[in-house]
Amino acid sequence: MRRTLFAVLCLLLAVPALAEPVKSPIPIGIAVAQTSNVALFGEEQVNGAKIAEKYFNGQGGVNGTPIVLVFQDTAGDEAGAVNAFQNLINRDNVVAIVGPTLSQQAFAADPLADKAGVPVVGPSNTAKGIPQIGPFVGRISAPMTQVAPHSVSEALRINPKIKKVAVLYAQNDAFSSSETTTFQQAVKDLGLEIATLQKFQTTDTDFTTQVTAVLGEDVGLVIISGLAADSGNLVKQLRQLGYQGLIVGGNGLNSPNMFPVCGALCEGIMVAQAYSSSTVDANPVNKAFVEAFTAAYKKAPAQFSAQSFTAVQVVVEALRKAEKDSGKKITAMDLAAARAELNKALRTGSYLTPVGEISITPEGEVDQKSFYVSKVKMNSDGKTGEFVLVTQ
Amino acid sequence: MTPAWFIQSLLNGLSIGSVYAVFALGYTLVFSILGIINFAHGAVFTLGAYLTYALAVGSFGLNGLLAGVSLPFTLPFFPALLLGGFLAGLAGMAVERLAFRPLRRRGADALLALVSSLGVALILVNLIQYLAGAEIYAFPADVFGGLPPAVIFRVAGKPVAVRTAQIILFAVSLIMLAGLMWAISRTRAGKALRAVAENTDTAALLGINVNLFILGTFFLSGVLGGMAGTLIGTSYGISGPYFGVAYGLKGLAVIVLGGLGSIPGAVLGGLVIGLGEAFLPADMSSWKEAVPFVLLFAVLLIRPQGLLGERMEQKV
Amino acid sequence: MSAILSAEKITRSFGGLLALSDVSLEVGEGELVGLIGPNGAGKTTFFNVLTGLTRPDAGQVRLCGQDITGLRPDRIAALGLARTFQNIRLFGNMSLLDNVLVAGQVHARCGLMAGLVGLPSGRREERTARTRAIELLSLVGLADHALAPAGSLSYGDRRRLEIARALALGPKVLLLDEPAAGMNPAEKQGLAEFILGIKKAFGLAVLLIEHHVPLVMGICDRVAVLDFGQLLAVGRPEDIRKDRAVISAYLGGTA
Amino acid sequence: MDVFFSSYGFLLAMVVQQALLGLSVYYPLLAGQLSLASIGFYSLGGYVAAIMGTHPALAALRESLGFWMFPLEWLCALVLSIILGLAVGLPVLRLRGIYLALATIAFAQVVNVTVLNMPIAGGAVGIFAIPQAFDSRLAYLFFFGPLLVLALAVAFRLERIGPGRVILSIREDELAAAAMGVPTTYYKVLPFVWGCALAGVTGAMSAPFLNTWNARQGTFDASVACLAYVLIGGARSPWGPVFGAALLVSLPEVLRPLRDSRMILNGVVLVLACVYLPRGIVGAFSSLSRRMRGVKEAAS
Repeated sequence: MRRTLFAVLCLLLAVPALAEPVKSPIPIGIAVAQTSNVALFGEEQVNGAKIAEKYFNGQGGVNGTPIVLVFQDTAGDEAGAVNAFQNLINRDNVVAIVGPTLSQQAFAADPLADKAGVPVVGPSNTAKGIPQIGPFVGRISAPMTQVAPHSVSEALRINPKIKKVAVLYAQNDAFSSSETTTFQQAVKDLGLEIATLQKFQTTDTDFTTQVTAVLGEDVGLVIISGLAADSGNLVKQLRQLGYQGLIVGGNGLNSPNMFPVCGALCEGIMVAQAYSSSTVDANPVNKAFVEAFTAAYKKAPAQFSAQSFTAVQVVVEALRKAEKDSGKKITAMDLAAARAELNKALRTGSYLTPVGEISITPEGEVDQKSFYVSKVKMNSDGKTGEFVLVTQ
Repeated sequence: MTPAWFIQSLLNGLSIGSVYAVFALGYTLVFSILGIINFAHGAVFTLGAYLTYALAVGSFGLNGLLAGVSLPFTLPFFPALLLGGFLAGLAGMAVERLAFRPLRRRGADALLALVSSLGVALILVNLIQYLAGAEIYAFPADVFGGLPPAVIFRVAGKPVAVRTAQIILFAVSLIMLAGLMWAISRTRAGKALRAVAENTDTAALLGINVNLFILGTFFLSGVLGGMAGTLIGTSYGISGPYFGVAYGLKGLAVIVLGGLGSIPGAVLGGLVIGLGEAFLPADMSSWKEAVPFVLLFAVLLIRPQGLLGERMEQKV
Repeated sequence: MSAILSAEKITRSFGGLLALSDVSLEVGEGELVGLIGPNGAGKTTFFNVLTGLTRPDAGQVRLCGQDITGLRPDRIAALGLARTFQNIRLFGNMSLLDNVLVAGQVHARCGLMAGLVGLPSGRREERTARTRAIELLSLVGLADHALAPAGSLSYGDRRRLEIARALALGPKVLLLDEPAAGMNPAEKQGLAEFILGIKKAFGLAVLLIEHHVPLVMGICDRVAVLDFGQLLAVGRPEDIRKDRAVISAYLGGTA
Repeated sequence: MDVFFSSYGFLLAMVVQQALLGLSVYYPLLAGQLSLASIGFYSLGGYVAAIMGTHPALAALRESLGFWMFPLEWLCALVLSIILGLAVGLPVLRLRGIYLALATIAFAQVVNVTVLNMPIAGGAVGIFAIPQAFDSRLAYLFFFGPLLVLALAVAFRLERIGPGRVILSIREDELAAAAMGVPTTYYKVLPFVWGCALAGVTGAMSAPFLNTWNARQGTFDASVACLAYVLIGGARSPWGPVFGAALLVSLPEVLRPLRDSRMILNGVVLVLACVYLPRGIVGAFSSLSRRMRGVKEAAS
C-alpha cells in the first residue's frame, strides 16, 4: 500500500525529461539568500538583479528575446543553496544561474550546476577555489588580494608618519578572515609594524575589549576586515573611545549599510572597493545603473547590488554573443546546447559593467581592470553619506 | 593588567551584564510559573528593538513591505522605549496564547512547548524581515538628545572611557531590576506570582485566575525582553531580524548559571556572564562567544542547580 | 535467629529537621516485621536509607552481614533488597510484563550485544525471563492483563503489580511501604494472606510499613514503632499493645 | 521520474540524513534524557571526514585506500564520538531535565567556537572540495540509508530486549528503576553515547555529501531542529524522527512558491503541528488507526 502510494506520488510529480527547448522569455536563475540572516546581502542582490532585468529588457533583451529572472531562495545554509540550484536546473530550466550569496554555499551547490552543465556566475563568492570547482563555474566578484595594498599605501601617503598598525578582523566570516591575511601581508611589505592583531565575531556588538587593546598601543592606522554591522559598531566605538588615527576598512565596510551604524563617526574611513557608485562619469553603464537604482530604492547602490547587476549583465551579453557566434537564436536551441554555448561565450571578450571593465578567464576567474580607494564622506544629517573616490 | 583596564572591564561588564539580567528575567518569570523555556523570547527581544525604532524614527528602510511607509509622528527616546516595551509585552501575550495555552489545555508533553515557541519565534523573525527587510537599523546618534557620545577619564595615566549608551543601559536596567524586585516582594500581584510559581494547583484553589496570571507574566516577560532589545539596539544597532538569536541563547546560559526560576539568580548570572566576557583578555577575544557556555558548563558540573538555584530533593 | 537486614544507629536530618535519630532495627531470616508510626514519623525515610535512596548522616546498614551503607540503590537492590513505594511508582506506559521484566533484568547474564543481534543465548534468556515474569504475574493474579499498560490498572492491582515487580528481583528482604493504603477491609484481609503466602513461598524476610494497626498486629512476628524519628519500641505485637510509651504516643484508645 | 529524482534527490537524501540526526536525539530520550549535544558531534564528525578527505598529509593514504577511505573516516568519527560522548555524558547526565538540555546546548556552542579557533579546521571558510563518494547526491542514500536501517533496527530491537526495557524504565521513573536494580548511570550513558556516535558518523558521511564543511553546520538552530523532528514526528516510536524529518525538511521546499513569506508559514505549521498533533505524527496515525479498527469492530 505504502509502496504504490509512493509510486503514484512520484508519477504525479514527475515531468517527462525530453530534450527541452529554451523557453521565451529566456529564464536566468537568481539563487540568493532571501531568508535567514544572510538575507541582508541577498536582499541587495535581489534589488540589483531586478534593476538589471528591467534595464536589459528595455534594451531589447537578447537580440529581441526578453529575459526573465527566476528567483529561488537559498536561505543561509548549504542545503538551501543546493535545493535552490536543483529547482533552477531541473524545474525552471534556466540557461544560467547567478548565485549563491556565500562562498560556503557555492562549494556545496556549484558542483551540481557544473555536473548538469549549467553555467554559474558567482556574484559575491570571493573565497579561494571557487572557479576551480569546474568548467561551468565562474564569478565576477574579485578576490581582494590585489586591491588591499592600495588602500594601505594610500593611508601611508596621507600620513607618512604611521609606524604602528592595528589589524582587526571578523574571525567567523569567511571573507574577512581571508582578506585580513592580504592586509597583513601588505602592512609587512610596506615596512610597518602590526602592533596588535584582534579578532571579533560578526555577531559581536560590544568591542570594548578590542578597542581598549588598540588604544593601548598608540597606533596610527587601524585596519578592519568585517561586515557592515559589526565593523560599523567597531568604528563607532573606536571613535567614541577616543581613537584619532586613520581607519582602513576591508571590502565588507564598502556598504552604505554601515552608515546608519556608525553615523557621523563613519567619516573618513578608507575602503578598498571593487565597486564605486561615483564612477558614473567615466562609466555609462554604471551611470544608468545608479540612476535606475536610486530612483527605485532612494539610495545609492552598494557593492552587492552592483555585482548582481553585473552578473546578470554578463549573462545577457554572453547570450547575445552566443547567438551571434552560433548564428542561431537561443530559443531555437535545446537547453543543454544553449547552456554550453553560453558558457563558452561567457569566457570570451570583456564586459563594461558597473564595476568597470571585466572579463572572465577560461578557468572562470574574474579579471577586473580597476579597483577603487574611497573615503567615507558623511552628510550633515549624520545618517547618510557616500564613498568619495580618493584614487582610481 | 593595569588599573585602568580593570576599571574599564568592570564598567563594561556591569553595563552589558545588567542588560543580560533584564533580558534573562523575562525567561525566568515564565520558567518559574510554567517550568518551560520560552524559545520565542529572543524574537520578542528583536521585536522590541524594531518597535522602539519605528516609534522613535518613524519609518523603515527600502526592503520589505513597509518600505516607504512612515508613521505620522515620532516619539522622543524614553517614551518610545516605554511604549515599545509595552507593545513587546503584548507580543509576549500573543506568544502565550499561540504557543503555550493551546498545549497546556491539551495536556501535551511539556517539551512540545519548546518547539511551538520556536515556531512562534520563526514566525516573528520572518514577519519582521517580511515587513522591515533584512537591513541593519541603527538609532540616530542624537537619540539621547545633546549628550556627548562618551565620557573619558584617566586612571593612573591611562584612559578609561564610558559610552553614554552604556550608562543609559546600566541605569535603565538597574531601575527595571530594582522595580521588579520590589514589585515581586512587596505587591499583591508579586505575592500571587510567587504563589503560582510555588504550585499552580494550590494557587488556583486560593482563587487566583491562573490563566490570567500566566498571561500577565508573559506580558511582563515581553516587556523585559523588548526593553532589553531596545537598550542593546540603541547601543550597538539592530543587526537585522536575527538580532536576538545570539542574545536568546546567551540569556539561557544566564538563567541556568544563576539557577532556573531564581530571580536573584538571573541577576547574578547576567552580571557574572557580562563580567566574564568583559574580563576576557584581548588576545583571547575569539573565544568570547564561548564564555557564557564554558561558565555554564563549569557551574553545572559543580552545582547542578546553578549558583542560586534550590536543590531539588527527590520526593519518594 | 540471625539478622539478615540490620540497621544500626541510623541518623538523618533534612535542613535541621531530625527525620531519623539513632534508629536501630534488625530483621531476621524469614521474619515479618511491621513498622508503624504516625505520619511524618520517618518511616519512609527509614526505607529510603535502607534502600540507598537517601544517605544517612550516621549509622550503618547491613544486608547479610555486608555493609551496604552508601551503596547506590541499584547495587543494594541487586544484593537482594527489594521495595515497593508508598505512592506506587510503576512504569506507567510500559506493560505489566515489561514492568516485571525490568526488575528481572538484574539476573540477566547476556549483554546488550547478544540481545541486539539476537544470539541464541540471549533469546533463551529472554524466554526464561518471560516465563518467570508470567509466573509472578499469575501469582498476583494479573497474568491476564500482562500486555496492558501498567497505568491502566486499578489502584489495588497496581499495588499487587508493584509487589510482583519487587519479587522479580529475587530479593532476600522485601520492604513494603503501606501496601494496604486505599484498600477496603476485605481487600486488606486478602492482602494480609497474600503477604504471608509470598513470605513463605519465597522464604523472604519482610519489613512492612502500615497504618492499619490490626493488619500489622495480625500478621507480624515483631512490630517496631517510630515516632518523630525515634524508635519507641520493638517487640512482639502483644508486647507492643501493652507498651505505655507506644500507647500514649500513638495507639491511644485503639489498644 | 528523472526530473523528480534530479530535483528532489538531494532532498530525499537530506531527509534521511536529518532523520539520522533526529534519531540521535531520540535515543537518549528513550531514557528520558533530553540532550541537544548531537549537533556538536555531527559537526565534529564532519570535520574528521573533511580533514581526512582533504589534508595533504594524508594524500598517500587516500591514494592507497581508494573508496575505503570513507569507511575509515566513519570509523575515526565513531571512535572520537564515543570517547568524547563518554567524557561529556558521564558528568552531564547527572543533570536533570532542562538543565541537561542546556548543558548539552552549551557543549555544542563550545565545540563551535573551538572549531573556529582551530587552524586545521579552516577557520570560517571551513573545508571545501571534499572528495566525493558518488556522482549524484541521491546516491548518498547508499551511505545514509543503511545507517538509518541500522539505527531503526536497533531502536525497534531495543523495545523487545531486556536492556531496552531497562532504558525505557528510566524514562518512566528513574528512581523506581534504580530501586529495581537498574544501574541508571550506565543505562543513561549508553543511549546517549550511541546517539553521539550516530550523529558523529552521520556528520562524517555528510561532509562529502555537502562537499564543504564549516562551523555553521553546528548551530543552535540545527540542534533545535533535531529535537523538533522527534517531537513533531512522535517521541514514542522510532518512526517519529523519520516522519518528523520528512515533514520539516521538505516543508520549506514545498512552500517554495511562497518565496519570502515561506518561512512565516513554516513557523505556523510548526505551531499547528504542536497544538494539533501533541503526540506527533506517529501518535496521530496510531490513534487514527485504532479508531478505524474500533469502527470496523463495531460494524462487524
